[in-house]
Order: sequence, then structure tokens, then C-alpha cells
Amino acid sequence: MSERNQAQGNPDASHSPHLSHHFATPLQQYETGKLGMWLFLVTEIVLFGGLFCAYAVYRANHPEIFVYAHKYLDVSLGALNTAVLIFSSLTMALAVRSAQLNQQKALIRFLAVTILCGFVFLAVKAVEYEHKWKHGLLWGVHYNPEKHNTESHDIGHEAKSLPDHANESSPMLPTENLHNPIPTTNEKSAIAPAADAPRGLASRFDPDLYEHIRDVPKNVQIFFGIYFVMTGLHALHVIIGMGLIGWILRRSIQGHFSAAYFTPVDLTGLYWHLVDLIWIYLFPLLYLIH
Amino acid sequence: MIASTTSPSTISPATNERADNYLTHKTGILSWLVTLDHKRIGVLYLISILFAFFLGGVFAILLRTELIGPGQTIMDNDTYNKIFTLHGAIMIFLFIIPGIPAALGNFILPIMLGAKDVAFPRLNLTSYYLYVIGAIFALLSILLGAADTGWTFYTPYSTSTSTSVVTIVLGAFILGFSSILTGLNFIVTIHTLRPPGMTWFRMPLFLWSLYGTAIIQVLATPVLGITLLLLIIERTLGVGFFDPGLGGDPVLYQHFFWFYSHPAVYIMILPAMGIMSELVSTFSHKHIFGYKFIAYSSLAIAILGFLVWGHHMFTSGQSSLMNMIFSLLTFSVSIPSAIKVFNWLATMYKGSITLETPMLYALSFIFLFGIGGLTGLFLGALATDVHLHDTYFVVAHFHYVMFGGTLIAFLGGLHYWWPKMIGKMYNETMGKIACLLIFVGFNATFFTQFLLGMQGMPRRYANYHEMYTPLHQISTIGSYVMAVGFVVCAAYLIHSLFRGRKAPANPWGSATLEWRCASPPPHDNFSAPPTVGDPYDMSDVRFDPQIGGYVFKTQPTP
Amino acid sequence: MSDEIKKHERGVFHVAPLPVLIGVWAALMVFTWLTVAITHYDLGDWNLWIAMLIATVKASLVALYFMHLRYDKPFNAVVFIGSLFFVMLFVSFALMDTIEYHPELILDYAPVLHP
Amino acid sequence: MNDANGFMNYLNNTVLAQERGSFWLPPQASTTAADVDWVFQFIFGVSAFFFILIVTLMIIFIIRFKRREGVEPGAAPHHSMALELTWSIIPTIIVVLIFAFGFTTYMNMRIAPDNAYEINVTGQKWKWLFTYPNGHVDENLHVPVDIPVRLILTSVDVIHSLFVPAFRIKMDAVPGRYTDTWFQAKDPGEYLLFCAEYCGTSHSDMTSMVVVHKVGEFEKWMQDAANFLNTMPPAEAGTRLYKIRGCAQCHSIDGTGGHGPTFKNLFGRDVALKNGSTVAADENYIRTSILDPMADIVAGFEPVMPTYQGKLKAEEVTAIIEYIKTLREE
Repeated sequence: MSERNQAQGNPDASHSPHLSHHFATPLQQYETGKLGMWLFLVTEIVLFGGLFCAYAVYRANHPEIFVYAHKYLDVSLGALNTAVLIFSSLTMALAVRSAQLNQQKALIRFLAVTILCGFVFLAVKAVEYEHKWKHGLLWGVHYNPEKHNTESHDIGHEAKSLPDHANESSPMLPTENLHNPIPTTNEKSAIAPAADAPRGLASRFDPDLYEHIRDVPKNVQIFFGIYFVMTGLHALHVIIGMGLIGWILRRSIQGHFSAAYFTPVDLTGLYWHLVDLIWIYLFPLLYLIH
Repeated sequence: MIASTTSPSTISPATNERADNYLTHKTGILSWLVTLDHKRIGVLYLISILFAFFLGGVFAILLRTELIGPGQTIMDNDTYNKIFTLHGAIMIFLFIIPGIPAALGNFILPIMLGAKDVAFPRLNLTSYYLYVIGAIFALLSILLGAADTGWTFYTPYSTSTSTSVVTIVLGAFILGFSSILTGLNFIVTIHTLRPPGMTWFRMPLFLWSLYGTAIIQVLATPVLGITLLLLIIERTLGVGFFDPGLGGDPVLYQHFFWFYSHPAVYIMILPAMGIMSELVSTFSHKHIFGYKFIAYSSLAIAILGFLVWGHHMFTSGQSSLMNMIFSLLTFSVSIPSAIKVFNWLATMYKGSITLETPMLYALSFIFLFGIGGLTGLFLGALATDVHLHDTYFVVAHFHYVMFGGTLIAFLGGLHYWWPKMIGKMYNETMGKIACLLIFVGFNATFFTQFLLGMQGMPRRYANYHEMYTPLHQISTIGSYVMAVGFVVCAAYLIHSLFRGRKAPANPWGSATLEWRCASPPPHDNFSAPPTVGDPYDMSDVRFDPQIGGYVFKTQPTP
Repeated sequence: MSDEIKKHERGVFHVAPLPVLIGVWAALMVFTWLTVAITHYDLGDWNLWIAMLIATVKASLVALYFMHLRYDKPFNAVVFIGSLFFVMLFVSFALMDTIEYHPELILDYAPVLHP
Repeated sequence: MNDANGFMNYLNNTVLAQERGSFWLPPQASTTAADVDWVFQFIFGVSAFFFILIVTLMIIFIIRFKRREGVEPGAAPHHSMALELTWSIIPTIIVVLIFAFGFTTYMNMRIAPDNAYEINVTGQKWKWLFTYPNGHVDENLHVPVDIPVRLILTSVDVIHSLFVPAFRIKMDAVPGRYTDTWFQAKDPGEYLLFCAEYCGTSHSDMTSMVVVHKVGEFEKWMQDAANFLNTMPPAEAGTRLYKIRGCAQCHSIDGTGGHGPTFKNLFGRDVALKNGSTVAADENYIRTSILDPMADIVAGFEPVMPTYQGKLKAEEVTAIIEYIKTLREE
């Protein structure tokens, strides 16, 4: 596995001003940076891996929640964002290519387009978040879909056909317990008497009384928790990536990069592609549930 | 404080050493705080982790004092709960995890490898400052009233308690990133900065163990990151991933937590095993036995360590199927550990053993880690674990491994490399006395805890049934003896800073590269790439009474 | 300069050809369309697996060409795939446990956690 | 000196408390305890053998191969495949054996017999509640001897863990799911029951007793215990009901807040209701509030209380009212 520097990389560049004192050749430095970046990407993958694990566990436990709740996401907006990110990946790859070929103007242009795509992505994301915010389709304790009923109905395309589950008079919306995080049991109550059995043994619903919400699974907030944490963390990475590209763009305009030195462009590119790569999985997992 | 450069390297003819070393290369506090030199960063780490160790130790003594008798002795239950949380969190996140890799590893790894620095010096400094920031958050939580969750932060307790959990969790989160960056730096350094001739199988075993450690740091720590991040947003935003009240699953938190925290146990012990290989070989003055098996066993432990986290959850409601799988896999980790111990013994066979302080620590390690490792068998076996889980048996077991293993090896390594780092020799007699005090005190403290655990004393108890009193008293007295040992140790080490005999380049007779440069090492370690040979070939060194140390026959000390 | 670059077809200075990049992009768009289109058919459990398969193909294309993994040092690929392996390990063990204990869960359960 | 005395006491106590057990472990009071202890002893034997082997070799080597002036280290090989394989394969075989013994014994401990007597266990900060099939709730675990007992555990707040050292059983009580464990007590007597999973302030005081009754006596105890309303003064019975019927989860008795109004100084006070009216907290008001909680919602509280209609007998309601009366401050 010895990848000792075959220093044939760039014979002229041994006097490169970018060479740090503890490297022998620019090639060694380049490879070091690249391996470091890949290891960093590994940590990002494992970080998101934790969320994918949570996703898998909750989906295995409560598939009905995912089937029900994903309908509140807008597939066309998701697909649009997928296309935007893929396109930005292309422009990023082209930017790296331009740097390698010493094409300064093309480099600047492609980086600018990439950043622009990042803004489009975030804008679409903001529209989606805003819809959910308005309808109370939020995570955990903030899940409160009653708002959806009292305000407008223009949520995701499929959601309109859902039964009108939010009813002011029904105290047993799947969310009710969230404001009073106490066990839900029979009737109107939220607290089970301790003596009968451990909590949870008692029957929960009177199905006739709540016929209109019988199709709404419990704990829908789990889906929105996962949705917001996954897409939120991803969006944070998009923002960080845009910051990096902005920094690269500034340096490109100052003419820092050339065919002899383009490591920062390459490494930022790797980061941006990873952000794209994670979205490639998020899109079907969150938006395209059957 | 203005950094100024001292005179360029001059050769002192009498000692054949360059006067310019990393300590004197630049002066002024600022030159230390913004240094990119791995040696200085290592020293900064060393000072910080020793401070953390002091703090964690004080908390430990407070805990043991409270437990000297049943009922309330010096603190109430809530205070006790906070102090054991702080003791655990500080010792683990601030001391043991960064202890050997970040402090000793940072200093030694590039020199041992024959490199001028780590691959990313700036990242290295960043990693140190992340450590400092994480430590500040952890200490800030004390000012805010301290968390009372235990270092494991189990949900739903950690999401429902009113104490300052977020601060300390944020601290641990930041410390995790510090650990990741150190690991990343080490992997890349070992891959790309080896000088010509330093092949994988010429690397000293300490480097192999650091490499294995770094793999775990890079692959497991991000899971801690996401776990703690989820815990933070759970508390601040009410996301409810682990809150049964919101449909979440508290046992999933334990999967998350132990997916990191079990491999983290190997982050703690693997570098200690690496130090052991160096110590045993050096002080037996003989080539290490079974080099390749020891090297591969480090990697095996690193990989297998990922497969066994569920053995912390045998009574948690984890399914019987997973209990079976995890129990079986757990035993697989014991094999590489056994291989290492037997290879160290075989190294001593037909050696020429000298008993300097580092070797005493190495021998203590074999004794204590033997007990710690073998008691792990009781906890890996399902039937016995059910009885012993969450009792003092577990407390004793992991203190034998973490303290008897890692800390003892850390002390061994500290004494071993102290002359190299500081350029001064410590008092050998005092070193032996301190080692003996720590060894005796340690066994009195923790062996009794095995007996307590077997009799059913649960851990994290501020109060206990009268029948456990005598053993608790022995344990507490043992901890005081140990504390005296540490005070003695600190005293003579600090004394040596000012009054110590000047250290020769190679006081012990080792053959690895760091002993080929001066003590303390020059700023750039090696002016020219060093000649690399077998790191355990002792035939090349001989004792020179004139300088009180060893010299290399073939190549003079640069 | 470009002559020199051509010499290192598999080296670090490999420049991805323009048609390859555009082609990969086109393929990614097609797969995105495909993955949306396939959800209109009910294939039971297969929906999830097909979606994951398509996502993996897309991810491979990005990694191999946009991220130069195909032309890179093999060790970087080992690192990348290794991390995926560990994620799989984590997910599959946790999932195995969750499927085993599923029947014991108390659905709709919400205890007194926030006094 | 003090310490030495303590140690002697310890030995005396040990012999007394563990007459039926081995020196190391608590008495074997359940049918599986002996099996667990056998696995323990097996691992102990193996460990002791290897530990003594390692330490003896170490000491011999230190003495035998200590550096002597003028003696060069002898020639020894740097590796030996045969040796390496030996100390890889032998430990492997041993640990597989340990796994197998541990696993088979564990499965016997996991799978309860079909005819087991079932008791529901609820963990909460910081006490255990044991609910019997007839509805009786007790703070200690009473079980019959020689009959398999299955415990079904859950928790209402954080994770707890039920641990009976003498039975060698331990199982976490996890909120949101059921866990179970079982045992069959061998000898009548009282045994300690601990909470083994850290659960906060009074974690170390969350101990109960396991009372193993002789044949025939369990039923008698059960009858008496379930009949406590008739044998205790009403206010005392009310205290008991307050603890075991879940009132304590929302209604404090020291004036602090909760999901429901505090019981302190409640009786006889005027209570402001959500609908704006005021009502005197007399016997009738309290009775109504227990049986039809939605009738009078107190201002500042959510309508979350379950009805106890059909769950509390008339005498029980009376007992609770009597208890609340005692919480008035003079």
C-alpha cells in the first residue's frame, strides 16, 4: 500500500510558493490534501449515517407514519431541487476542469453558477419549510396540524385529498398529547391510573367517536422530526459549501489558481459533490415513499 | 508578548547537540499559542489533559469520601450525582480519549515516523483549540449548576432533567470534532509523510496502534457528534427522537451512543497497548516478539471494536437475538488482546531486563490489564452479565482497563518520553516509589469494587446498604493512597523541570527514530530524512557511561 | 501544459473529458426522472429497493466521475467504500434489533416526562 | 484499626447473610441462580488460571532475565508462527465455550414458563409499583415460593432497572415498551431489590424488598393486602392510594406545581374554575373531580385528568378525601 511519492508529478513545481515546509514535493502535498479531504468526507458520511439509521429504525417501526406524512411533501419541489443540485455538481466539476486547464474566466463563471444553484436550492427549501411552518407540520412538540385546518389548504398536491383530520372539537388529534406530554388513554384523558396496569395496557381510542381521524396514524411528528433534521443538516452543509465556494471564487478572481495549483478548488468540489450525493438519497427516502 | 527568534542552530561541540531545540526555537507565550509545531501542540495538550486529570481526580476523591460510609457523609444525592457525572465526563472526554493520542502521540508520532511535522499542522492547532473550547463548555456547565445525567447522557433522563445538560453535551460534541481532526491528521501523516525506507512494517508498533486508534476516531466519533446533536436539539427544540412521550425510542439512543462509545474504549486502550510494545521491548533490550501479530492485532481490535457495542445493552430491552450476536462478537475482541499480552511476555523471555520506572509501569500494566481484560469475560457472557451489569463489578472492570491499562501506560509513556520532551531526567527512586504507591492504592481501591459488584452493589449510588460498608471503606482508603502517589509523581516531575539532570539523546537504549534526534528535539526534527532501519534492532545501540545514555554505533546522534 | 496532463491519464492531474461530464449529468437527470416515475407504480416493498438502487447508481456516477474516484488513487476509494460499509453495519444492527423488539412497543405511549 | 474492625464485621456479616450462598456471591435464592453461579465459577477458574500463568511467567522472566553486567541478551527468535497460533487458537476455543455456557443459561433465564404467575411492574421516580392480577398494588414485591413468576416491566418516566441480586435477575424498565423477566424463588425470606439504572436524585433509595412467602401464605397475604381499606384508618389508606393510584404524578402535596392543582391546603378553600365561577373544595367537589374530572376544570390547568369512575370504589374515594383533609395547614 506504499504510495511513496512518485515525484514525476510536476517537475517544475518544486519551487512552488504553495509548498509547505514539511512536504517534499507538490504532488505529495496534493495527495495529502486529497486523502485528508476524503477522510473528512468519511466523517460526514458517518455523521449522516446516524440520521439514516434513525430513519430506518422509525420507518421499520412505523411505516404507516411515513406513508401518511410524506404526502405533505411536494414531490415536484423535491425533484426541482434534485435537478438544481445535480446541475450545480456538473458546474462544480467543470470548474475544477477549468482550473486544471488554466481557464481562469471559465473557472470564475462556473463557480458563480454553482453558488447561484446553491441559492436556488435554499430558496426552494425555504418555500417548502415555510409551507410546513404555516401548517404546523413541524417536529416533536411543535407538531400542530390544527393550524392547517384553520388557515389555508394549499399544501402538497396530494395532501388535499386527505381526509380532513383536524377538527377543533376533537381533543384526540395525534398531537394532543404533545402539549401535555402525559400518557394518553381512554376517553378524554391523558393520564392513566397507575393501579390498573402499566400505562399503555388500557384501550386508547373509542373508534366510533373518532371515526373521522381513524386513518391518521399516531406520532406523525416523528416523520417531520426526521424530515427537518435531515434536510436541515443537509441545508447547513449546502450553506457551508456555498461559503467555501465563495471563498474559492474570491481567490479565483484574484488569480490564485492555475494548472500548477488548484488543490483548494478540487477539495471544495469534493465537498460540494458529497452534499449532492447525500441529497440523492434524501430525495427518494423522504419524498418518494410508496 | 512578542515572539522573537533566538539565534539559529549552533552546534555545541561538547555534547554534539544543537542548542536550538523546539523549546527555545521561539520564545514568548504567543509563540506557543499560535505554534504549528506538532511538538509544542503536544506539550500544550499535555498540560491541558493533566489539568483535566487533576480536576477529574479531585472529583473522584470527593466521590470516594462520600462513599466512606452509608448515608450522607459530605454531600447530598444531587451533588453526588453531579460529581460522578463530572468525574466521568472529564476523565473520558477531556483526559483519557485525548490523553495518549493527542498529547504523547502528537509529540512522538512525526518524530518516530521520521517526518518533519504532521500532515496538516494548522488543523492540528485547530484541533487543540477545539479541545480548549470543548473543555471550556464542559467547565462552564459546572458554573451553571452541572449536569446530573452520568457521562452516558441516557435519554429520557437527560432530556427531562432540569440541570445544565446542553452545555456539557455541547462541550462533548466539540471535543468529538477535536478528536476527529487528530485522527484524520494521523492517518494522513502515516500514509503520506513516511520518509524513504519507512515501510509499513518498519513502523514502530506505537504508530500502528495510533493508526488503529485514528481509524476509530474518524469512523466512530461522527456518530457521537450526531447523537449529541440530536440530544441538544431534543432538549432545545423538542424534536423527540428519543422521547417516548413523542413516539421516540430511548433504546435507540443507547444504540447511537454505544456505537461510538464502545469503539471509544479502544480509542483509549489501543494507544496504551502501543506504548506497552515500546516499553517492553526497550526495557527488555530485545527485539519485540511477534511484530506482525501485534501490528495486525491493533487493526483487528480497531475493526472488531465496532461490532460489539450491544454488550452494553444486554439488560436494556435489547432483543435476545442481538444479545446473542453481540455476546459472541464481544469475545472475538479478547483474542487480539490476548495475542498482545503473550507477545509482550515472549519479548521478555531471554531479554536483558532493566527495571526503570517506565518498565515498572509496563509490568503494572500487564498485571492490571490482565485483571481488567479477564473480568471482561464475565461481562461478555450473557448469563453472568445480567447479574453484574450496572454494578460495581462494571465500575471495577472498566477502571482496571481504563485506569490500570490506559492511565498506567500513559504514565509509563510519560516517564519514557519525559527526557525527550523536556530534556531533563526525573528522579528515578521517587519514580519507583510513586509507581508502587499508585499500584497498591489502585488495587485496594478497585479490587474491592469487584467484590462489591458481585454482591450486588449497584453503581451510581450515593447511598448504600450497610452490608457494603467495609469494602467501601477499604476502597476509599486505597484511593487516598493512590492520590498520594500522584502527588509524589507530580512533585518530582515538576522538580525535574528545574533541577533535573540533563537528559542524553537516548537514555533507555531504544532503537526507534525519536531517540536518534537530540533531547529535546530540534525544531524541524530531522534536517535530512533519517536512515530507517528495523525499529526494534537493539544490536545497534550501546551504553556510553560518559554521557549516561545510549549511542548508536552506526550513526552518530545528529 | 495540456501535453503534460495527457501523460497522466490515471494520475492526480487527470482532467475529466467534457463529454464524460456532460454525459454523466444527462444520465443523472434521466435517473432522477426514472425514480420519480417509478413511484406511480405500486410494486410493494420493491419500490423502496428500486429507489435505493437508482440512488446508488446515481451516487456511484457522481463519485466515479464528478469526484474523480475512477482516476484517483485506489486508497481513496477504499476509504470511501469503507465508510459506507460501517454505516451499513450500524444501520443493519440497529435495524435488526428494532425489528426484533417491535411487538413489545407500546404504541401511542406518552409517559410523564416533563413534570 | 477502625478499618480492621470493619473488615472483621464484614466477614461476620458475610457468613450470616450468605449462609446459603458462596463466599463471593449473594445467596442462590432462585432456581436459575445456581446455573448463573456455575458459569461464573467456570469463567473465574479460566481467568484465574490465565492470570496466574501470565503473572508467574512475568515474575520468572524478570528474575531470570534481569540484566547482569557483561551478559549479553541471549539469542531468541523474533517470532514463531507456532507459538502465535497456539495463543490465538486456545483462547478462541475457551471464549467460544464461555459464550456457549453464558448463552444457554441466559436463554433459560429469558424464557418464562407458560404457567408463570404474572405481576406488572411500574418503575417511577423513585419507587417500584407491583400490580397484581386482582388489581392490588404494592410497593414491595411479594411472591410465592416455588412458583415461576413473570414480571412485566415498564416505566412512566425515565429508564429504571429492576435488580434482585439474590435471584441474579436484572431488567430495565423502559418507558414506551414492555420488557420482561422471570424467576422462581427457592427459599422463603426477604431479599433486597434495587434500581440498577441511574434515574436521578433518589436513585440509590429506590430499593424495595422481595418477600418470598411460604406455600399457602402468599394467598393469605394477598387477601389481607387487598383488603387494606378495611384494616387501616381512612386517611392512612388514602395516603397509600395517593401514591399507588397515580395521583402523585400530577398533584403535589407540598404546594409545588404540576399538571394538576396541589393537594396542599386544598380542602375547604375556594377554587377558581376555568369557566369563571368559584366553588368551595368540599367533599362533594373532590368526589366530583375524581369521578368526572371534566366537570370542574380549575383555572390555569388543562383538562387532562382521566376519570376514575369505575376504577375507584366509594370507600377508596372517601379515603382519598380524608387524606386530602389532613393536608390542611392549621
